[in-house]
Amino acid sequence: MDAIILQILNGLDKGSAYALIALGLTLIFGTLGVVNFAHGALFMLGAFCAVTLNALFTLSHQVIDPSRTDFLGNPLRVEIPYLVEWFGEATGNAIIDWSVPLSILIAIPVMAAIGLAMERGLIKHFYKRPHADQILVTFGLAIVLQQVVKYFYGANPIPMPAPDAFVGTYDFGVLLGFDPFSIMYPYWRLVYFLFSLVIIAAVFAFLRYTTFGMVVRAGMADRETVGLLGINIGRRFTIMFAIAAIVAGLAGVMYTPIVAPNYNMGMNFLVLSFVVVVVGGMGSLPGAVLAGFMLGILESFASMAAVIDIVPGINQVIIYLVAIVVLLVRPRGLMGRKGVMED
Amino acid sequence: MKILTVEGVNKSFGGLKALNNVNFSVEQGAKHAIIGPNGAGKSTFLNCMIGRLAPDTGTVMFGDISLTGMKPYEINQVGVSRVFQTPEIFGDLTLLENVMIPSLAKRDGEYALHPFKRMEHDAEIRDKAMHMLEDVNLENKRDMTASSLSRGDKRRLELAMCLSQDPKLLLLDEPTAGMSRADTNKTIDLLKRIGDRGITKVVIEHDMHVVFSLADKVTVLAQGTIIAEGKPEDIKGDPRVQEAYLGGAHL
Amino acid sequence: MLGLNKKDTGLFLFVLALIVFAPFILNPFPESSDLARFNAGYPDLMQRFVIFGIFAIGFNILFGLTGYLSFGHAAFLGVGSYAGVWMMKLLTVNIVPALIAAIVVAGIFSLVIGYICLRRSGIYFSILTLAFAQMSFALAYSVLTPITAGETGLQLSLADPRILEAANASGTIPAANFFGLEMRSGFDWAVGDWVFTFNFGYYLCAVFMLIAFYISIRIFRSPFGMMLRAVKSNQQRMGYTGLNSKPYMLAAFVISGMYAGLAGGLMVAVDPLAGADRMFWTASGEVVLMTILGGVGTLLGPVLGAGMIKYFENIFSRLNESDLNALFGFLPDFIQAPLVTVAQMFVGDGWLMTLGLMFMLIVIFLPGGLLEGVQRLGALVSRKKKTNEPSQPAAAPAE
Amino acid sequence: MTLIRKPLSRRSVLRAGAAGGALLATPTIFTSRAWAQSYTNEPTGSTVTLGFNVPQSGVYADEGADQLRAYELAVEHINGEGDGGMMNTFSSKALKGNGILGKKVVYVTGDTQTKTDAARASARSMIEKDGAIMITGGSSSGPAVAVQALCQEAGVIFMAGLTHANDTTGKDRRANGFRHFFNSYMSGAALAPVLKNAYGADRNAYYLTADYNWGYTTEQAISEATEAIGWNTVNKVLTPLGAGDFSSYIAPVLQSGADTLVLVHYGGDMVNSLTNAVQFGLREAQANGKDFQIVVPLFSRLMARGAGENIKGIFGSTNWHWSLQDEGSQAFTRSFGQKYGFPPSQAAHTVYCQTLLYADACERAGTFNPCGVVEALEDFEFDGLGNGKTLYRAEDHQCFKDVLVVKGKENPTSEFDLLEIVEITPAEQVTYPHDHPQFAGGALGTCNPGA
Repeated sequence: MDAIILQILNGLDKGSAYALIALGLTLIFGTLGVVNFAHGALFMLGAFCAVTLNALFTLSHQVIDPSRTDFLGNPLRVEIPYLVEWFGEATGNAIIDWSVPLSILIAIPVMAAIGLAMERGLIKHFYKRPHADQILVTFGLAIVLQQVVKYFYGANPIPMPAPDAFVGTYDFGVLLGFDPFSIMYPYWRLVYFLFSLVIIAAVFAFLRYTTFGMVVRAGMADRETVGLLGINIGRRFTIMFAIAAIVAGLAGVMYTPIVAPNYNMGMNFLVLSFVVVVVGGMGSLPGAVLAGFMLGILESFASMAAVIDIVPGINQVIIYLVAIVVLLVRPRGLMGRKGVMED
Repeated sequence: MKILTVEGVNKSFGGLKALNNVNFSVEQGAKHAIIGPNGAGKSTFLNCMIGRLAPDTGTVMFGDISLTGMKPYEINQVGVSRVFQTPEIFGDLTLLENVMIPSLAKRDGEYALHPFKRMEHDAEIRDKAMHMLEDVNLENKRDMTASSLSRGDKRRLELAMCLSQDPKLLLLDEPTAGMSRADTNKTIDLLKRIGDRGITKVVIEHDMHVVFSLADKVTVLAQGTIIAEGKPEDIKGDPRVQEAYLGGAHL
Repeated sequence: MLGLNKKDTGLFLFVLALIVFAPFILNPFPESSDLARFNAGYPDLMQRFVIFGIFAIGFNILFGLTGYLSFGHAAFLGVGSYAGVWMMKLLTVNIVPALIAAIVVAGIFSLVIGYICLRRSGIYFSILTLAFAQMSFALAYSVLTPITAGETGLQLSLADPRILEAANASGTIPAANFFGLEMRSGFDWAVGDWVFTFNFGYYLCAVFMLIAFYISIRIFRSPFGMMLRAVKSNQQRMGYTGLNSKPYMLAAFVISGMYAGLAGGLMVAVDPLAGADRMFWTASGEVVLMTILGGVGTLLGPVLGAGMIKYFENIFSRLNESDLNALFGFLPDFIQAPLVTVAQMFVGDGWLMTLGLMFMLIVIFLPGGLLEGVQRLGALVSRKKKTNEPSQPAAAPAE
Repeated sequence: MTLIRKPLSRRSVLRAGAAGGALLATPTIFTSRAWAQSYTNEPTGSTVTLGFNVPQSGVYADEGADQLRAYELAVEHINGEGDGGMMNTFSSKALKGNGILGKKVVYVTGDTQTKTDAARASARSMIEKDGAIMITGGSSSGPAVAVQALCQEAGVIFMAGLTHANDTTGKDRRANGFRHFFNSYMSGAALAPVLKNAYGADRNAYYLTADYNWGYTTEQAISEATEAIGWNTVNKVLTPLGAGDFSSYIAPVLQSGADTLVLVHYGGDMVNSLTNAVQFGLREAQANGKDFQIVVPLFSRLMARGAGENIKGIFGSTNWHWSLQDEGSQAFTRSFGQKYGFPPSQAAHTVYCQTLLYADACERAGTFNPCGVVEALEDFEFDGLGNGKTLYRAEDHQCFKDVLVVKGKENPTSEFDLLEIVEITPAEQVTYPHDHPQFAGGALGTCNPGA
């Protein structure tokens, strides 16, 4: 029982990331009709917003410490961050410590700008082109973005610790009446889960309760009709693209303490999140979220030792297996509409 | 002899009853029109006949074959062809190819996998296709891609595609919708000409001019129910029809 | 000729000439010049050109004609490779059984997967094929290690039974051959400062590519090919025309799967190792890119696309800083240094950047792929020649 | 025209022709084996070409980059430039600083992408196009085994880079291939006694193993070694490569009754699984009345950097570390550090050694002929390359040398100073018979000079 609760927790967490990425993908697909293979790259760029801010915070100048030596036997140069120098040890280190959450503040404008630039500069010209062309051009863009990041940050994962306040684990086992240490769950992962719920809720509320959202939803249902009403749907769609970029970026920022970011992290998520979107049903936002969490939890269950013992390799293929079964049983995914992307 | 018999067909979408216990039959060789106001269920009715939609209840018999539950290609193979409201053609293919495909389907059945057969050697199909294009006056455009045609030409092409199969029953869904008067008249002439080949036709139409030029029998559908049936002249005068649909204005 | 019309015969002869003279065409630069590093006329890369040409031609029969975008075609190539290596391990290093097994096994595999995936269309079909391929990859990499040798790749070893061969007492694994002719045999021909390599493995693969290309022309021109194009154009209409598109689709899927299997078999024939990596989704993506890059639905396009991607992958990725310095050596230092720094982003480990940019540029400016570029150039030239001829939008026949 | 069997080569042929002036005399010449070469890519000009085949893209790109740095350094030293590095401390003095056998060393590079196919393609093009006489490098066992087999077929020498799986010199060993790096068995043999000292003989170990060849052999090696000192294996779970988030594998560990977690992961997976393990509080947890412990069999400093704080206090093994105090290591670290500004990694060290060893073997053999080189390297004993007295064993072409057991440093002085050496396990302790079950099923075959 405790093992199952634990894997549900794990699945919710994994599902959060899937859901956030799939949500953005679906927004872009639903509003713009564009298959965006660069969406994983947006997730990765978000993560590197955090890396960059952390690097800025830890900009240092070198002080020579004659009492110690470096690997060549020269006096050791010690790096002192400017922040520490300016604000004192305590405040300076606290700012550095909180660099991941603080990155949200810069990630929003940066990702919005990237999203706008992408849509206006590139995607806009591909609305009427075949999906294959969209896939190719965004895939090309994803590669380029990756390579640029790799050029500046290298290929190795870069550790991004969570703020000290969130380091450590919460013992659900005790809370639920199991043995101590049976259901340990890291605080930051709980934060990530809650954070993703907030973002998902915000996106839905935005679409539901604002005029803007209503027009966009109408546009998702039938783009031409709304265009006939004389509403400048194109500009609203541009903004939607930026919002999708922000959602992906924030998902990336907050993910950094969970898995150290590297330039390739977007590609790893890309294929999976497409599977998520399709399983949820192309163009269905609730479908994307539902499928994200569902696949996350199933993936977690499939990685339990007891399950692997019964079906070896199931942990490697579970997502694809589920995708196949869902698509064969429900032709348009869990909540897909008819006629979307079928030709 | 009845070529098409529809009995007790019902079809609902969600709560909306689109067809309500429709009974309907077409005589061999007849030119039968179905008319009705917008939303009367005409297209739904047609779709139920050709397997695009499955009726909730009821049967559709073609001769003594039940069409219910058959796949569209099976229905076509027994001899039912259809012209759509918006022309359904192979836009990327040439006109000649557009007409050859139905001929091949007629001759070789629902599929024939001959990866190495050479098309230009199939004189029979080719000649027939050319002939059909001539019939609809499109022979000069045979090497153009179909999507580049005007709407009227597309419709004629589609007609040629259907005719090349020598169907026993031809269903036409508003064959002149959106056409200019001149084009409409040309199409009427064309359709009259096929009438001479003994093909049974069912036409769904909006334009009374077309209906009265083409049909020898008219069925009126309103709100999913048949409200009148008879010769065109009788229908013209039927008050129920006038009330439900015509409102006297068009006549 | 061979049942092709005049235009197709011309195309076929053009490809034949390309293949026969590839050793010259690919080695345009003298050996001692700095540009020699852009020469591509060595056996490995020449073999890759034609093998991936076969793969792309086959993929194009499915994607180009029917518009069904399979995102898992690399699985068939991988399965073909495994089948090929197993034949070489169990029977003989003569490549004939290996190739037959590769084609047959890939055919069966694609029949099963195609039967399931073709129940859906559009992106749902793509995701289904992707899912199957990724499952194949993941399992081949891990759980199926006893059959596939997993990460290392399946290769020949001294202890293999090779039951059709005489016992091998020497300490060397026999080389893959075609009735005694070793795949790696060949000769060099030096002309002045040029060296041209003629390799048996390459020419054998090239013969297969010619056959594959010929079959593809015949398919394109057959009623079967027309039906496949009809599927792409309007699948609904097909149904109402009395045609069952499923057998056509499945046949196209299996044919292209067999092409992939042949490519996989040839890969192990010239280099007897089958790695799971060649089934990874990026490998499937690669053949999609090759086809689109060259020109979807055209006969020649996929071959060009395959050549271009393989060229970049193999030549650009191997340029390093010292190569760049040598290339730009004629420039003054103050230009050379920054130029080398910038160029480094695009070569060596940055070759992916070049590839990514190239995709974007071609998709943006040449939606019909490289072949459209060639045609536009051709049109430009001919327009200059006869300016009085009225220009009209040409109906795009499948080339 | 008759086809003449000729293996893969060209440039060297041309150089030979040019040297003889024959090419200029007649317009066309068919070259053949009889005329040109007695072995693949025999260098006939004034230079000899080596092929450095390292991952430049993908997750091991940074290790590949570090290897390339070391190669450049080695080439410099062999050609007599720079400070000579470990050439000065190397016990064999055959190298004279004038290249190899008087020929200047030049090199070509390629990208393995850490994929077997790409690695082989890259190696083939180096051999066929560039006339490389030796291929070296790599940061993963799959490509290493694949390229080793290729070199065997083509008739050139393969000096493996970073490859740790037993198979490279076990079931997939080849006569033309040599490995300086240590292997899974050695990790187990070196780690077990240290673990026993630190954590006691009564431990229940839980294995998370990368689901591919290296993972299997390493898991087997470690579990056999630890079971021999009395540990109990609770469970072994295979994890997919590149899983990213390992939480669903890590989380159940505490419920399993295990008190020690062995992470048989390398590279990015190691960073992620270790980070996850620390996040899930395994370091602070108690199990079976003991402090929970984590072990990482194969450490790499470059990877340790990715894991950051999480690596502190964790045991693992490594082939070499720059903080070693012997003359060779210090000379290498100095020479590398002065050139690049940071200390070398173990990947850099092993490929530097391999290059020197190859060059030295050619000098001693007096030829580049692979069979001569093989003979010179087999049962070659040397010292001064940072791992103490070392033997290149003839039976499997594996180096036997000291293995380092290291621990994540508690108070690092710099971003490079992440590991501290706990013990230098002497070579004898990690030596095994060449037909040890973990290495069974392979045969070297005979050396292949190609041509």
